[in-house]
Amino acid sequence: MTKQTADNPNNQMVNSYTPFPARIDDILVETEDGNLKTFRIVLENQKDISKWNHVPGQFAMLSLAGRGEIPIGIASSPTEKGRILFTVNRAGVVTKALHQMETGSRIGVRGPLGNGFPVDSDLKGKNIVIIAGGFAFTTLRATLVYMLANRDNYGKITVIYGARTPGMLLYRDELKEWAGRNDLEVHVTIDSEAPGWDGLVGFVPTIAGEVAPSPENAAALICGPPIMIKFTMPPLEKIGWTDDQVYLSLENRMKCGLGVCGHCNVGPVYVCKDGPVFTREQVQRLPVEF
Amino acid sequence: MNNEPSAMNETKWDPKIIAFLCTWCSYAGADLAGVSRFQYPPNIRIVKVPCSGRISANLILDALKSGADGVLVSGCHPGDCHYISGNYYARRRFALLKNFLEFVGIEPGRVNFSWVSASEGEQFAGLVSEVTETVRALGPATRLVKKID
Amino acid sequence: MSDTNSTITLEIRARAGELLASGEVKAFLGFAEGSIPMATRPFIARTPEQAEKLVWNSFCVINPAGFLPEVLKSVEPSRGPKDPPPEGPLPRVGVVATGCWSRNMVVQMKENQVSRDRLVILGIGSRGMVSNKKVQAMVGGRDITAIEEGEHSLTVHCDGEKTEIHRWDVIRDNCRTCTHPDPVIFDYQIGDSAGERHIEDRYVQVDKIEAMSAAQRWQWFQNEISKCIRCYACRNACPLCYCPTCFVDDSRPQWVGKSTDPVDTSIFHILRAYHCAGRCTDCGACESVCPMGIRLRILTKKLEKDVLEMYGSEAGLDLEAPLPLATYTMNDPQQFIIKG
Amino acid sequence: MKILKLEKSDLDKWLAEWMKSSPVYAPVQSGFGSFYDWARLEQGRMPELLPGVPKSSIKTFLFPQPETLEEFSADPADPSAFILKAPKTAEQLTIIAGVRPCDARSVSLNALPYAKDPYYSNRLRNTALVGFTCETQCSTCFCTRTGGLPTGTEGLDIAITRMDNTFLAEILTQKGELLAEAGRTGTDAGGDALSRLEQSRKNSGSPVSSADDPAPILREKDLMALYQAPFWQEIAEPCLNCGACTFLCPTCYCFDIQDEVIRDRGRRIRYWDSCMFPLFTLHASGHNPRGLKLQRVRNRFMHKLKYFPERFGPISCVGCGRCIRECPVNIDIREVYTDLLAI
Repeated sequence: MTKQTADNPNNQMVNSYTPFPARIDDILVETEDGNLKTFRIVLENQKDISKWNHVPGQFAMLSLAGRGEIPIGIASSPTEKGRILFTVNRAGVVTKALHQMETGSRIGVRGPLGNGFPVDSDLKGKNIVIIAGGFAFTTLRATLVYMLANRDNYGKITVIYGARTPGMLLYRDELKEWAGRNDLEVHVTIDSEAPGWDGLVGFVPTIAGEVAPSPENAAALICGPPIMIKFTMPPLEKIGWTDDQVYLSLENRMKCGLGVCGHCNVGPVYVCKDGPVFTREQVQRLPVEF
Repeated sequence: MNNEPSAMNETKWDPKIIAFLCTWCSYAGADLAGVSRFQYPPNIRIVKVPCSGRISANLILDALKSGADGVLVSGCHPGDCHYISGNYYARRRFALLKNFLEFVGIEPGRVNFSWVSASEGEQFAGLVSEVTETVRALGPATRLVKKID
Repeated sequence: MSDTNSTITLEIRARAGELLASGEVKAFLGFAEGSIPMATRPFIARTPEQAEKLVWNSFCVINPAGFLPEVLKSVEPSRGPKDPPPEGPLPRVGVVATGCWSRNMVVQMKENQVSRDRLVILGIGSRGMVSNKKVQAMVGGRDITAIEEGEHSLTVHCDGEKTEIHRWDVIRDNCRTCTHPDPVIFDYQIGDSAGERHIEDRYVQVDKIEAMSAAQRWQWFQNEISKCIRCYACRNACPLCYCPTCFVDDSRPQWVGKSTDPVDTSIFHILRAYHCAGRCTDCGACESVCPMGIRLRILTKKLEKDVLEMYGSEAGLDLEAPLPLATYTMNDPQQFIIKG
Repeated sequence: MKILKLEKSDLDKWLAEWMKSSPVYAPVQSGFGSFYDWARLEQGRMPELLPGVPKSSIKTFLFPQPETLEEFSADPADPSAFILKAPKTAEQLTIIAGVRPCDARSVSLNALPYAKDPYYSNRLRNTALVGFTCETQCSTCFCTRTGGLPTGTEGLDIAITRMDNTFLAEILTQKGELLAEAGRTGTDAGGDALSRLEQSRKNSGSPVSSADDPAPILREKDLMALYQAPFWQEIAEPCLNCGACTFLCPTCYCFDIQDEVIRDRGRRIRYWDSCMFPLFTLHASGHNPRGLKLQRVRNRFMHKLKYFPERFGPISCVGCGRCIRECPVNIDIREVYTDLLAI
């Protein structure tokens, strides 16, 4: 009874658990504490490269054979061909090992996974407000780069980004470049006065209140620590923003990234499969388990 | 298959023994053995630790799990501990552990304990010879050795 | 329910009710009736009315000591992580305790997990608890629909038939060989003292294994743990296991793989038992809760035997004496030491 | 559908014939407490079928632990070092005999979340389930309250029912036909066999409908009303946070993934994980969204009884009663049903 009983389409089932082999092409230390590095990844196989297609806001599993996998938001825009960027905070077993790796090392990438920001549907034609705190700027960088590459599809774009200190800001070179553009409004802030800093000072919620972006035909994409999101909402609500206009990206412990293993559920939804991007309206209807 | 000489059998197996030595006495003893040119078998891999009291069951089992054929733990003689009493506490733990490992079927002789002082270079060489021979007689470790197939 | 057990049940209810009514305790930890035969449920009464749900029978196999740190915390006034502790004494908790459970509480006190002055202990001389696995075996693994407890017998209802079995024949192994059925510390005595017992064959299960060859012992150990599904019921039911991060959950370094690989499972069981050395009171909770019927107690019993033989110490009998592995003497036995 | 009539000796012959070419597993008595559990049959070792379910569920076969997801070389000199590759899977049929309808149903329920899982699909394809319908219900059985039936055949390839002193085998799938053929015995039970089978079931007093299926009712209930219900504290209070319920449950399918390396070889495995463990949801930052026992206990039941039906339709419970039987502190899912339905 070892023969096949029937011809099986299952044999051809795509194995979404197996990562694509990839190489670290470049490593950039982002922050002064050295805990955040951006890894530029190049897939090794041409067929994987041609298949790869992601939406800003999606994530991928970075796979270090022998250590494990971690879900990391994709920091590059699909318009940046030939490279995939991941900005990784050193926190656990895998990220620590990744931080010790060198250019040219082999890793694995599994993805893209989850749902990104609806850049080509709901967000099209809207005024966009991007609000980010700390190292949660990564997938919003992807989104911003994508929107700038398709600038005509969006109305006014406002970026509010804050970090603890100037040295903790991500993508500093690009921030300077964006600040110089006239089709973009950029507000970069740090938590408290620092020598050599002549920009904004204050927490992200405060700055958001001061900038007071109009909710008229607009959407806000907010990523940051939960406390920042919590305090950013009241000033926005005061000027008329509603929950369905606000997009958030949730985080939870993940293992499979495919909505199967059960780790990342928030009530009935899986952050990995149904998210990580949700509207605030959706999140408000869920248990607070993230 | 049976007629072919297996590669495994051809390569002569030589025991690998992990030795956890306290830095103050036993490691110094090992050092002295080297300096004094006392010959002993090259089968041990030394892990230097601050005190025999530092050696937990976790470390010993981890050595076995990772494929060590034998483990040797050595510290200062009772009364000589650099930290006054580390080896006294360790002695109780080791006594229980050794009995317990043998209770679940680990061969006597796989996990060994000794006291060697900084001046006992010759004794250290003798100890290593003895432990190596014991482990050699037992053959390659199989129990508690993790394999993936 | 047997007369002894119904008397004890009524006494527990009355005493717990009083303690709760007077405010002497804020919660009372005991057992409630389970939903199926041979099951009880650890139960926390917070009002005198709830105390009426408390029961005592031969199936109270969970060690309530394990719940104490959590219950004690639950009755404390809530406060933030940086708030200072409240002034005055913290609320107390009542708990039932047999010999082994009270000894576990002593161990917890020595290890600063609970404090004596926050407990009101209702001491019960134990007649031994019944092993549901032994009862199950008596009826060939068939479904038991009801069970009635007599003073010295159990009537098991199975397939519409009744089977009468002697209580002592199905008592848990740890209770059979128990030498201290009476609680060592208590505030109120419930029921009669069970008295000290002298047991000839206290270590009979251990002796049997010790008599085997190393290869046979390994075989026995592997056979036992091959059933393990790594559910950690043994660990979680144990009042000694309170580490915030258990060694099996450590990831840096990872001591044990998490699947049912025989080596990983072996190491888990060796280390779990070994961590209980000198602290285990043989309450039998680990073995009772094991869904796969692993004879876990034999491991801890071996350690108990060695600690008693080598250091003359039995866990939890003495509030003052240090734990055997937290002390030493100059001339502890060291025959196992190889002389270089 | 074909129905075959079998004597006891025919059944033994079937098993004996199957064993010649395939591994056959069935419940046999074993262990402390005389429980019975799955074991591989050998000639001379025949199954014993007591009422009720074996100790372990059949997810042991379809969702085994550990399951190797990928293998890799960890030898840096190897040009393909650290490239993960799924192991080659053998197309070998495994036969599980003596499967109860509840366990069989769990296979179809788990296939919902595992719809795109190549490992589960592969095992499903290579496993044949030969079931025995239940004549009696144990004190912990409650399949009729989950949408199942003691005589249900969902998920089975062959369903065998005892009728008086003979057995009727319903051949339900193509795989089942192959097995019946390979068994090389049994006679056609005749055209009226099905109606006789149904009549006999009716006469035995066995439930014939799962009218108590709570799925439609629970799907309609307000999620947050159930989530915030006052009874969770009381249900969770005695919980030890062990994984006995989840690991014995046929429909608990959560897993963890880990890498293992021994010298120059490595593998990525998956193995059972339990939402009862605090580690299940612990972030690397130290934050734990379900850090409290109450949250974890609630998640398990909510997943089975609300989240799963919202996503897939049926509840993720087949009423086998294993969790009730084995929970060290007697948390009884039937009480949770009652509580939830009362909201």
